Amino acid sequence: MAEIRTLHDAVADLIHDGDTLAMEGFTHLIPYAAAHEVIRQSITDLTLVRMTPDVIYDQLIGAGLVRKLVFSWGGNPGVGSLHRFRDAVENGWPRPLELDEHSHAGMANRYVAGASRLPFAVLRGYRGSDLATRTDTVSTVLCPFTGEELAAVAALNPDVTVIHAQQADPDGNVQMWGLTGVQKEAVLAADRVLVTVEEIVDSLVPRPGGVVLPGWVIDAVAVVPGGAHPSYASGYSVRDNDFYQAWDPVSRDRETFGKWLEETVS
Amino acid sequence: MAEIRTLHDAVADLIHDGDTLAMEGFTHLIPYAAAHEVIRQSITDLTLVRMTPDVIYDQLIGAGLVRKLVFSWGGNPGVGSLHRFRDAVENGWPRPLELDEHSHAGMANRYVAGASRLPFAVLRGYRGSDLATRTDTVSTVLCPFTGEELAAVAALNPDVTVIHAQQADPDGNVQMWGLTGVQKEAVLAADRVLVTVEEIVDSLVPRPGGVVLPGWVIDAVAVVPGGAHPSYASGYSVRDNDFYQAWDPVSRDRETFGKWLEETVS
Amino acid sequence: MSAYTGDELMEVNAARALAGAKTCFVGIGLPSTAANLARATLNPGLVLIYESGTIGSKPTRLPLSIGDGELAETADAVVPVPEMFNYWLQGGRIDFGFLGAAQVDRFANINTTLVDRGPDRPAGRLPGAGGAPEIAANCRQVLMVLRHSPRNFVAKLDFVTTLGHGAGPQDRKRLGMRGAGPVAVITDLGILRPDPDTAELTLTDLHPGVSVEQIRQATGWKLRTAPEPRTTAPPTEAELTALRTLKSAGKQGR
Amino acid sequence: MSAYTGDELMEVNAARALAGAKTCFVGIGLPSTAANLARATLNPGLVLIYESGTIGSKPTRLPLSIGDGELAETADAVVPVPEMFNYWLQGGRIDFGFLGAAQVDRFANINTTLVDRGPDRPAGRLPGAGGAPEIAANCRQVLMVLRHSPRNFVAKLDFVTTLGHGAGPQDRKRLGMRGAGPVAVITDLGILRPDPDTAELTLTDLHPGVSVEQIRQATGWKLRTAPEPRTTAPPTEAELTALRTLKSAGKQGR
Repeated sequence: MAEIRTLHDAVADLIHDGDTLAMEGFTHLIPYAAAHEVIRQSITDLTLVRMTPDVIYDQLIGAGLVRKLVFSWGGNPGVGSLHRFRDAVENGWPRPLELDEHSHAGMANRYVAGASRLPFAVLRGYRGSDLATRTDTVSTVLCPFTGEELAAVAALNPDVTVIHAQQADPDGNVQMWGLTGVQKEAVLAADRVLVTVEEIVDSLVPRPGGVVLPGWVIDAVAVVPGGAHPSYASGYSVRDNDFYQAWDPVSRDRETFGKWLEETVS
Repeated sequence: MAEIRTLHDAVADLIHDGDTLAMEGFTHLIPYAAAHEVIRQSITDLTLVRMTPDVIYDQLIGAGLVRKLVFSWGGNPGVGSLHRFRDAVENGWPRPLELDEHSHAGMANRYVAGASRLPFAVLRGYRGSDLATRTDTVSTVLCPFTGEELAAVAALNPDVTVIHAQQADPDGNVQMWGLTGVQKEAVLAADRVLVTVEEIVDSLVPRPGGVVLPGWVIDAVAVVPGGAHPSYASGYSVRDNDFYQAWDPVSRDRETFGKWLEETVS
Repeated sequence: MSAYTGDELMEVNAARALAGAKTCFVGIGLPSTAANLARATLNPGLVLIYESGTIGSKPTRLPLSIGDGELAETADAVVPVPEMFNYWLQGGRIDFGFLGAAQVDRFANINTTLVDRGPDRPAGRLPGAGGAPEIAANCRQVLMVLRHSPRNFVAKLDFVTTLGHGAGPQDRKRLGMRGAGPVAVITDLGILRPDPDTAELTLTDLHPGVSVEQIRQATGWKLRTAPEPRTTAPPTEAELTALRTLKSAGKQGR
Repeated sequence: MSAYTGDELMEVNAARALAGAKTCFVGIGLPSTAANLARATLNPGLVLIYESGTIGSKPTRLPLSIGDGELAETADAVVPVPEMFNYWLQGGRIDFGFLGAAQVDRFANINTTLVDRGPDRPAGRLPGAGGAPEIAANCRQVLMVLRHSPRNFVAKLDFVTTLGHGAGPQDRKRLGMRGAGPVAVITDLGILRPDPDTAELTLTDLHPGVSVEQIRQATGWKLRTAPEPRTTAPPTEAELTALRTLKSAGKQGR
């Protein structure tokens, strides 16, 4: 059953040096506040997993906490490059970054296999792409009925998954709505789960498009209003597109980024 | 784009002798009215697919229209046996019934593979069960990453799927809510789709737990208020448990069943 | 103390087996009665999960089917059936699976598919597997509840629908099954549990007033008995009241 | 008639390529501009599908990201991301996939992963694949839109992220891909289409005022030209107004 905890304590107890950590949210409900707490606590040597490692992972990578990235699209959506990500890949700064690179369909199915506690998933994908030649988590299987060859991807089972949701109740049951991406799969694939929420309500009222995660699949809930900023929480905030635009010059330069980190996160 | 049609015309155009036909609905939203129209039109030599071929398929089997049944649990829920199903299996009356028999997990995954247009799906299932020895739609695959052996089930792609839903809009977009079972998968796995609905509304208002199927994956929508009786449509009717109880004596005897068929359906 | 029936003994003891359980995947019929009684008595926090897709149902009366409206309306979450089987059951999220059976053998293997009725008659057709094979494979532990008779407790199953312990303690491991399998079979006469060394079902508990001999007579194989079989506590007034309330509400609901 | 830019020529012609399309899987950036312009002009019934899970989005302004709130709020249905990729895209439900690219080669293969910047510099890192490999594999047809330059239209890709036509017309079939692959590459100078016999991209349309020579100069391989290349119709007043309205609404929305 989920405990309601402070963000500091939940992060300290659930996320450790060397962990494989997934922070999911497909543009919507991205758990920025939890990522900043990871930076404040200097939890390092992380393997980060995320379909779209946008600005949130640019910050963690720039802070030097990341050893490896498992992903399928690494950009600042609608703006351009992730400069801290590029600097790490291209120049090894502040440290080299190992990549396990996939397509979206592959990553989504890796989470599905993880949530289903299967060792792999099958899809029509990766054909003719050089992606499959650079990873050991893509292979092939033959259909035992038709003989057709299909792609296989290895399951993803993070040590910890962190998501942001709109509401929890006092028992730690959580509801999110709007674009819910791959969060249910990322939660159910993980060994440990932290959910930050906009607020605790007396009881969850089912919403159109609502996804409810029972408290007994969650380890800790932390109340962090605005915890998805500059991403958004439908019904609570709107996406701060200006922040994403402004991130480009901040992140382009190592020193400017360092100053931002010091002033904003620490 | 879905056309709004009469039940008679939609069934006549979409369902043909010899088809593989799935009528889904997990206790809730079972498309009884469409099944009765199939009986009235004497569409025969059907391969019927359904996880829980309860009273609806007992009626089609007893009417002599069914060549083969693909299923995972054939009973009258909470009451007992399906006597027309048993009579067909045990005595070949009114005609022999071929079986392709699975577990629920296997059937659900067969639909998932069908909707995903994959030839098979993988699960932890069927181990140590005699089920796998009596069907050619269960096999095994080896995980290319771990070497573990897992069950594989062949995709189900019905010629036609029929479901019942609460509402459609004038463009044939459909919304159902409550227990939605395996209906989305059964629809997306099929070549042709008929949806009966309680009513047409001006526009669909998203509901908690609502599943929307866009009109462009549906061939025809027919308005049939109460079309799920004795099953139910959440928000419109309740399950007629008395009917299910009363079905036991009706179906136990060939003649009584024949009389019921003549008086009620024809 | 009220009088009680054998069925009530079975139902009360089946409910008691869920003391301390967090989550239970509930089959319809006797397992549903037991799980709802557990919620009404010793385990109000028990999360009931039905294969129709409901997680955390809190019905006030016994559902007739696994798809009764009240199961969905009172649930914490309703999920599609494929998700239920893949993420929740196969995902290893569920403590107890609670199953009925038509036939069970000495290793708690289950038949719900067909029964042999002799050389001159066709096999009798039963409903089939439903969710049972994967419930038994993937829940952490499995409970079973059925009436005790030589017709149900057989030396050899006519069909193995669902693997319990196979032919002994190694079989589940050999087949890569992750749950512990059946841990108790609760009947109207007593409780059988697998021997820790052989996995063979052994009589460990008798209901009040039932003799070992009576249970042996009702079992189709030579039933072994624990060195000192216990006697189950008689149903309490509270248990009986809760059970009867659930059942009569169920009947009125129809 | 207003003056118009090369980008506007590209965007207007990209939108026109969606005439008659029923459903379009939309990448962010230029493809999203084109698809929204198509909805605002010649194809108001076009169903826009974004990989964030929205089916039938009807945004009134250009979204900055594929996850903008308006895409979900105006959608006919919002589905989980795995469902989008498995049931809808892989399920073969979608007519057109609309992709951008950093590099494209003569067989319309796509690189969005990395660019070689010479022996003394590390490869330049791009965002990566996103949904493109499976969009190109599983949509019935693929459209591409990108600016025309020798840097983008290259003789050899530095990395094959997404297969277009491989090395010729047999490759998609050999790999068991079900969609037809790229059918048009729309640029700010004209339109290239695969030759029906060789699958090689061939210049079939020039935008008004653009010469064949100019396009050849902007292409990194020896570009073949159709026997009688057409000239695209200039943007209409209605197209330009709709395009500029969409864009300025998008900017205001930030």
